[in-house]
Amino acid sequence: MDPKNIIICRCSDVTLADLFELFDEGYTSFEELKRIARVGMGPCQANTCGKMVQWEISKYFKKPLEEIPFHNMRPLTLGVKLRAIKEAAEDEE
Amino acid sequence: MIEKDGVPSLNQVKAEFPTLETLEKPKAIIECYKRIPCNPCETSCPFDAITVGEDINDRPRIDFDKCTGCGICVYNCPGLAITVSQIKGEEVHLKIPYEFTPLPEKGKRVNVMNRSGEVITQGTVTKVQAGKKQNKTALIHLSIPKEYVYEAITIEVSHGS
Amino acid sequence: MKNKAKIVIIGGGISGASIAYNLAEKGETDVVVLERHYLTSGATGRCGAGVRQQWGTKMNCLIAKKSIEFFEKAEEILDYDDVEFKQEGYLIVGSDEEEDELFEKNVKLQQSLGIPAKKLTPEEAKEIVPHLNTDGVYSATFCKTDGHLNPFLMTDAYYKAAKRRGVEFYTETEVTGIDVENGEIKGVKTDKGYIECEIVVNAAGGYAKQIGEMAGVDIPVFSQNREILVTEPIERMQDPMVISFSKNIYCQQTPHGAFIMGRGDNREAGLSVESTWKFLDEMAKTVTNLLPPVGELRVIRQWGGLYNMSPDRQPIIGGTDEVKGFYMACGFSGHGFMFGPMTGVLISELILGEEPSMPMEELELSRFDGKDVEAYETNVV
Amino acid sequence: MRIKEHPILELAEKPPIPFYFNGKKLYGIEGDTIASALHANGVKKLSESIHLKRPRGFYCAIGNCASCNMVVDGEPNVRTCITPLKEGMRVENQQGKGHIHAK
Amino acid sequence: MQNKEAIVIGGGPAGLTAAFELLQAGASVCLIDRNERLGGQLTKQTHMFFGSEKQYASHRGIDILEILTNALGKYGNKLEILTQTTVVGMYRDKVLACVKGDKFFKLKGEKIVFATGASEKALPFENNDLPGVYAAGAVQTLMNEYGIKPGEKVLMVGSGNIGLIVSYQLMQAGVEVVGLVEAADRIGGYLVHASKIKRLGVDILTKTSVKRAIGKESVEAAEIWDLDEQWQGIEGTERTLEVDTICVAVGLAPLTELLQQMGVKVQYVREFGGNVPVLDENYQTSVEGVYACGDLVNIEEASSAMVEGRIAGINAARSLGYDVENADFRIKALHHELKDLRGGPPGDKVRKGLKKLGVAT
Repeated sequence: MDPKNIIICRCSDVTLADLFELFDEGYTSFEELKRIARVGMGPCQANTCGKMVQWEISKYFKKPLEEIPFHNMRPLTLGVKLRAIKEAAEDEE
Repeated sequence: MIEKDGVPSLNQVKAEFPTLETLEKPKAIIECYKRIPCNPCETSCPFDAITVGEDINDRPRIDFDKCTGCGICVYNCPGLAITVSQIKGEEVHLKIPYEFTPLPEKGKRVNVMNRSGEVITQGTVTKVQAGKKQNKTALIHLSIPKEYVYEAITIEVSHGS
Repeated sequence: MKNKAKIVIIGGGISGASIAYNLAEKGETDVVVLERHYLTSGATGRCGAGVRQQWGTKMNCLIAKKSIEFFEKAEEILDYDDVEFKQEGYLIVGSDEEEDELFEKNVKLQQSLGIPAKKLTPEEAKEIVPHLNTDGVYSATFCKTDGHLNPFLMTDAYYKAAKRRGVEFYTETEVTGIDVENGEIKGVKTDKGYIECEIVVNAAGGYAKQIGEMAGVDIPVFSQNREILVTEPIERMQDPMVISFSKNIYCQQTPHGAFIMGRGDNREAGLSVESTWKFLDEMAKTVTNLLPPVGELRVIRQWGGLYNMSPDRQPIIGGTDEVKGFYMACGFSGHGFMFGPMTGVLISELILGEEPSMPMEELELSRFDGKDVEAYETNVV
Repeated sequence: MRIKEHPILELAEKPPIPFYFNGKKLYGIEGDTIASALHANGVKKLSESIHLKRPRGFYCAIGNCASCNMVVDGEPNVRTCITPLKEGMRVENQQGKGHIHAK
Repeated sequence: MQNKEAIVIGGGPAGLTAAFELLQAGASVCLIDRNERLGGQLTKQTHMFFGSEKQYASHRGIDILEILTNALGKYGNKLEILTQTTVVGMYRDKVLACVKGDKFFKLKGEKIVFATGASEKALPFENNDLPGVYAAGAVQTLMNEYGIKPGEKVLMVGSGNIGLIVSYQLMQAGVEVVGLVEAADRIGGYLVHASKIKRLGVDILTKTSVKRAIGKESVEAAEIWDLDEQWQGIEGTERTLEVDTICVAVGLAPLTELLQQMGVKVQYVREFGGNVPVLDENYQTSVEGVYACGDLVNIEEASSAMVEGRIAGINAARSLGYDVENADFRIKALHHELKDLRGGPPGDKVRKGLKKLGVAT
């Protein structure tokens, strides 16, 4: 299979080939990959790619999945317009 | 092998059948080959012919003496794993569950399939039960040549158009 | 893991990586960097990614200016593809006459140091950021060579350059103690083993005080949670960072397209980096007022990070007579990322006994000795 | 591609909803999301990915994956798989990250 | 910000039963679901359920949904239902950030029951992002909620119950299932489901996987290949199937983002496909007053989810100070139901996973 055509992160267009390259460069954790390649940092918040990234790390470094820490979960899970947040805050005042 | 392709072996199938003499009366054939947590066959049978028992994961056992071949278990089985068979002369009368549209009409000739999904013969639809009781799992009555008693399992789906 | 090194740097953020690089570049390669999680997992990776020279003290201006000069050539110097450095300016907007006076003073200072900052009318500010709401804006300042820099990539560039020169980095390695005997550094205890060393550099960001305590040095800093949010990416619509001290906000669009913004709400001292809904509310109210169209963007993520605050809001860079071999690069008060290059230069000069590139008195810990110091850098969000 | 008859589900006839896709008038039905209406009209490509410009359609259909983002009435990054279709909506393939307009 | 006595997040099988138990005990409930209709996966489940009468076995999922929602009906004055509402943020002070359409609002709950379910995993293969490559749940949504066929010819990937059931549902919708591939050496789901599609002519190919999707703007074909003992594709075994849809049913992962945002203790359990909250025997998480049930705590059938919802609901009601009739007896009986449902071979994985969490089974 050609890893260049395998999309891991749809939001940031990160391919499996990109991940392999990063693995070879020494990035071994999800958090590092997020920061260097923006994998999992898009609007879907790693919802689609998260498990695939974890799996690929596990396979590449031959470590059990249990030892691959999952990435940090930060709010929000779905994009919300700043205007909507402002309107709600003003309504409450 | 059923674990690999979903097809039970002939021996597995035959083990669920009563003797051919017994089949002169309609009997339910339960093809539930693996333990799963499920017992509507037991609870739906008005004649107490089917037993799953204390452990809901046990495979159902049927008492052919009690089974009348009414077919209630057929449309109550979530796995659509029960049929009713009866040998009448040179023919087998088969009741199968069917959940496709359109429903075949009485008298229609239909392609009959085996457990591998191959057309093995043709049969005639003799009755269609699709009332409220069946709750959208119609009971199709078929008449097919006797020799297919262990093979015939369903009919080919026709989508009308 | 090495069990012996000359220098151990605690903290894998921009400061630690820059110090390591500068030491190695000058030939001192017996250096280990310890990072509790992954590189940039602390304040560096949580910062607002802005770099500016418009400060209110001479010291901060100088450090910032020299750091920007480095950033301009960083890719070349460190042999790195792209650190996403974009000099599209910082637009600082003020609300009243009082702030205007401060701007006047600051710009004069900045210009005297060769920083190309200038004062603007609200109308001129609007020319630079057309969607700026100038209601309530009294005046502004702008410096076109300020801008944006990707903290992850910049740190990565330092990390790789240092690594190529022989520095070792141990991530997921937590410092549990520092061995000091007769006022001298002997080694560092970690959860992965002991490292014997002569010199320890405290570049632990938000945890600098705790590291100081391990060495028996009382550093007058405290940490505070500061929150940030980021939006979905959008095509380019805002060039400079827009910042206001009186409105307590900063907001810029990154080269990638996402808007990143934060506030400087004063919080209790502590080590929590919790995200709060209150921040979300306050941020939304401020930014939609100052930059109305940004209100149409969706927030996709929020987080918190630590500002390590010093009494005068200027960094603490230097050693201490109390413990020989213990150096500090902390108390950056929210701008440690943009000062990264000079932090590395100065600490390496001190360790290697070179003449410092700038006067150090105002940066040394001893400046606080017996004094009640007030925050005199007030230009902080 | 709408299912005409179904053995289990009752698919009631629903009133049509006109909308525009890339300027072309199409019809969905009441109860549709933007993505379901487009799919019923045979439209599978909803956007182009931001860097590699790969065609994208929906993937999860429940608002998780952001793969179905489109420009709707001028607004980019609308998750069309969970946004109800409304009469007269102007839906366009999203190319790039999109532009916003102040309201 | 509105204060609520009890908030249930997720109106699927677990959430519906949890809400019912809370209401029956006398509590006021705010039930939140992101879809237009309550029911979660039940809204798409046209097949009959397994289990026993206690879990409405032999009823179709869509009919069970009606039973469960009807049961809520008589508590109308104490029940507030917020549909098309997504909880997007969960903060440490038990404040929920919610979105409904264009509106954003916040709620605070005294007790919160999480029943957010699971999301589908994706699969890495060439052109896995091509339009026409859909998650199985998406295909179900399209067919059973909107009455739309995903395509005319489908390749199903994965032989768990979801892959098998959705294959059958595709056929019911008049779509041809060209084949079903499974990477493991045996079928993952119930054999009765497998036999049901096999006898209708669907080829089930174990130790086989999808290598790539082919097509310009959407799927025009799929290339599949055999896998070796290391689960790697074997060069030279590729063959092309003419399909316009590739349906991915390779498992579920619990949706624990919100719990993790508020700092609930979670543990990675491979059997459950991801991080799951660590619970006490009352289905309470590490944060006081926050409960969890259903697929979110372990990937199982909806029958078990309904039972777990009841346990969590009863416990949440008790912690609010309500007297639940026969509570101890009922909870014991419910645990017994779970034990029954998990007792056979399909429960092996669940029991193994629960054991890792220190839960007695």
